[in-house]
Amino acid sequence: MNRFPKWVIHLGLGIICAAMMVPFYWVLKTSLTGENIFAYPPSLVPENPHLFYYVDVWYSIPFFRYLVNSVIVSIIVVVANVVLNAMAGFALTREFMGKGAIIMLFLSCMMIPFQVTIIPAYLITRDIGLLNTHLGMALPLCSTIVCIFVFKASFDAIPKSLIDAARIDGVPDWMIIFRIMVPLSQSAIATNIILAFIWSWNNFLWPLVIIRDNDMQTLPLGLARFLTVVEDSTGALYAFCIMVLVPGLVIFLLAQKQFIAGLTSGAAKG
Amino acid sequence: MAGVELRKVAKRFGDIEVVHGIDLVVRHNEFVVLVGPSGCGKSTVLRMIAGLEEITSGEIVIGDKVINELAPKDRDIAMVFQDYALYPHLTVFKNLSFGLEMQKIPAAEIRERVEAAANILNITDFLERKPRQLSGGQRQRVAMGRAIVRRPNVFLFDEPLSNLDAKLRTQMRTEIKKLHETVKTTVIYVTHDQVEAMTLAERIVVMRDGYVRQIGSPDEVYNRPNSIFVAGFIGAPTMNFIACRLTEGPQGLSLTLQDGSALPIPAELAERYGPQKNRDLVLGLRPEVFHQDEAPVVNGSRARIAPTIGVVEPLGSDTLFFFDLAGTEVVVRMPPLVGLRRGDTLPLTIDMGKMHLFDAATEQVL
Amino acid sequence: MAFAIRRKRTRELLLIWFFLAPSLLIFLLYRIIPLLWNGVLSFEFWSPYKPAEFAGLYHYEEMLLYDDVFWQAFWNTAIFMASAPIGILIALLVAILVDTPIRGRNVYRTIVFMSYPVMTVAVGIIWQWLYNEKVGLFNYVLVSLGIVEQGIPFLETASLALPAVIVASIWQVLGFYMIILLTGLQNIQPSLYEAAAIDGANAWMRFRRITLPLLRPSIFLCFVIGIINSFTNFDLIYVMTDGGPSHATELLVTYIYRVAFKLAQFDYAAALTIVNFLFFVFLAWLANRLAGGEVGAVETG
Amino acid sequence: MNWKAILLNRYAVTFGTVAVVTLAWNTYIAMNDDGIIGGRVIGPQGQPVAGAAVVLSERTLLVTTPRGRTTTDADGRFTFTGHTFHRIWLEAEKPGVGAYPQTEYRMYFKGQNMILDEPLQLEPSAGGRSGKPS
Repeated sequence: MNRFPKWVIHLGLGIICAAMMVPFYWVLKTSLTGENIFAYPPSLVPENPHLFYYVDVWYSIPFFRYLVNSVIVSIIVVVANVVLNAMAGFALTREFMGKGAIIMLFLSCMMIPFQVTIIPAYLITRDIGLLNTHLGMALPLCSTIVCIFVFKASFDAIPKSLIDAARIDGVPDWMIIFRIMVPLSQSAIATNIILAFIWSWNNFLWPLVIIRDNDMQTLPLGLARFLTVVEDSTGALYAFCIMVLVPGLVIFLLAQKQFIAGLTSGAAKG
Repeated sequence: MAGVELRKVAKRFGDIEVVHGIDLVVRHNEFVVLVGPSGCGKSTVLRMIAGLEEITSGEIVIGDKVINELAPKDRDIAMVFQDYALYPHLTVFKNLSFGLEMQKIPAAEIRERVEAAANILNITDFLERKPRQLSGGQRQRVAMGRAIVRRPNVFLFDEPLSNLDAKLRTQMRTEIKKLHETVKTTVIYVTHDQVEAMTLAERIVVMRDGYVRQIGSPDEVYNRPNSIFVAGFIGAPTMNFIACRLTEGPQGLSLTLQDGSALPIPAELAERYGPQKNRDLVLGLRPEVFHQDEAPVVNGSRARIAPTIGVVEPLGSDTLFFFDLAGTEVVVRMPPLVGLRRGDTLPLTIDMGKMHLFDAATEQVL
Repeated sequence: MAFAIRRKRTRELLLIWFFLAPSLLIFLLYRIIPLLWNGVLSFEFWSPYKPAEFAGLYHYEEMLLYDDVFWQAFWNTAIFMASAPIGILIALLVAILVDTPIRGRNVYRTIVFMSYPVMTVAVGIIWQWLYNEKVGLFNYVLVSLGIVEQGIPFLETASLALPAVIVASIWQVLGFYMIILLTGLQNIQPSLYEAAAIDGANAWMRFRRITLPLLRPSIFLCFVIGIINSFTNFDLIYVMTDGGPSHATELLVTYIYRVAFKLAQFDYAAALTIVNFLFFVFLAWLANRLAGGEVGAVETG
Repeated sequence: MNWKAILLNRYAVTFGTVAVVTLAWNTYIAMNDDGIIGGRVIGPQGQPVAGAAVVLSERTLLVTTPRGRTTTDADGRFTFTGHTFHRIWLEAEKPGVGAYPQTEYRMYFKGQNMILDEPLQLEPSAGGRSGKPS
């Protein structure tokens, strides 16, 4: 529909992409710069680039500990998400009394932003003794309504005759789930894995509320705390930023297709 | 060695009974086609035989066992689905071997059986492909292959050709017939297409609204339909139905149409239809019992009419002419006639010996 | 036999509820009970150390009549929301450009989208550095071009802090808007454009009469996301300004956090939360209304 | 799916590379983390200085703490062993000859073995205490 010449489009997109990339570049540059980073004027390319800020971050805070915490929480969240959402999604493909009510309940839960529930959620978590634990951090994220509907849609799309064929082939009912349903829902599973990973990896407010113990901090908490503790080492702070961003970005770039598919299907669901 | 027997088999979904106590005996190695309009319960019957639907009442016997409570896999059946139901995530080979693996059959034997089936169906070249890389006809073959490898006693086909285009459908029809001759087993085949039923079946079961309306060989069902429904359902173009009354005149019995014109009844049928005098009847005439005036009529007496042609549909080998006969639109099948068009007069002879006469109230044949 | 069928059905029902139970439990525990609890809490005097006492509308009165910070946070949240159209407009432009069949559009798409999955805390830190008074990129550019004499302390100036944070927020969510709009664009049948071209519509007419109306659900969806975003943009504010200077960037959500977890006034924070929630529901309802029920009205199928 | 396809899968490649690099890096660390720091101290004219005191301090983001002290041998050589730091300051001094100011040396991991190519050159002026970033 556009009649713009190609170079105009390329120029426009080039400018926008540059604007989108500049912050990333600026941080990367700062994290590598050897000279005094408060020197004026700031240079556009890193001078005397070195990696020592990364080494500083690694040793000056328990980076590895934070990384492990983040990874543990993310693994709990991802596994729980896939299993629980698939189960709930499967249940919603069946007919039963109160199905409509359950769906309404799920949809209205989507209307309750997590931020709104944070105080009682904190009190509840305290009462069941999960403050300062990985499970406590992971639990609220363990099932997500959007992904339940992604699974439901995916299961609904499997032709009923395929299940019949499997029954004639002699597959026991419980194995139909693993032999037929799961392999055919791979994209829903991938979507769920990626969304759950990004959500839990980036989660900040909830851990901030329930984690007091230094040993239990996750990377975003560590990052935010690093900001306040270490005033004079900007280079290390930005090295920290890069170290935190890389895993998320790598996962995103690897699984871009499923990620975007998941977001749009989730978004289309409200 | 296994026939299938249905004894008073019924199915209800909640309060609605969709199959009403059907009795049917399918002999060993017989090819039986269940045919009927959609919603007549034919697929439900098939799925009950397969064990995919619970049987509400009655019994189904395969061989000499009542299999009501058996799981599908223990019934010694195989089924080909309308949409093929191939596992999209498995290769053709795996699709074929899946059921055998479930039965814990040794790998060597699985390979042998799959290759044998692939040979019969000419799909050896596609064994490593995924279903989505196949054409419709190839998928159809794989679906049949999956049934063949199981070496079942009974094959169940659920409208297997309805997703194919017309040409392929004809071709696959022939292949299914050949297959039945190669792999001798009992076959129960469901379709809504009467042509498929006529060409494939040794016996046809015509169903409607959850009841069996007629069971018989294709010849019987076509030439001796027991009701207006069966007569109208089998055969294309469909049989012409004309409301009439049986009256006795000076020349003997004749059928008086609504416009007062009369068609004579052949002498040899007079005795059979005699008792029906002065009742509302329906005359059934197949399109091919009309002949051009000069054409020889082999048996029975003739009736002559000379209608004005309405719509003309040339089919190549034949031409269909539509015209009005006593207020009813009638179609006749003729050899291609040159030069006749809308508005022309077409003098016809009706071979009244091949007529069907039905009771207008009960719609049963007389 | 009927007995056997019924038993099978019972087993299936049990399985269904067993499958639903964990998810339901989580939502009950972390969505529904908290919401109700908040409602109760907001009418009480309560702290972790004292037994609860009925307070009536005390907290609401306090908030609506006397709490200037609440009103500031409220208006900041509203401004944050009102900024959504800017991002959507840019995203629409990008989406249209990316939707053209040019080489490398997938690369462009990826780059524009890349800011979305990035950790918001890191986004805050990155932008804080860009806004730095002395060596931030913005001030460097401004000074080099001679627009200003000296670097501007964006995040320390009351009037500039909120816009500065909003820019960072738009930067992060832009790619998400773009993907939604792009999906919307790609769902428009090309034959519609061809039909319009045959009818003699020029490019602009086609955009106005076909693209925009058909894109309306996607655009409204972006608005809804923008609204949700302005309610949930805690991480960014917390890192960049912590609500400062003097509450210039305080949002309702940061204020709730501060009142609850810094000042330990859980009861008052609960009242804030309820007001926040009602505001949110009202806006969601409004957006749904304006969109003619096309957004958020999720089919149950 | 066959093995080749699994091996060439982009996830497998990415995570495999990360695993291999991590393993290689840790192996390298294990082989080079004896905490040996060696170097020479020379005088203003470039001559080896014997008996100069060399002080090693640990530097963190916040503080600097002296951690070791040694003297050079006849060739002006000195060696520290068993250090467990990744960011150190070295200073050297010999009364009468001069001082080498506190200078930062950085390593890629704690206890990395490091043989200094550049000798520490003492300057006659009484050394300043400010460390200069390297």
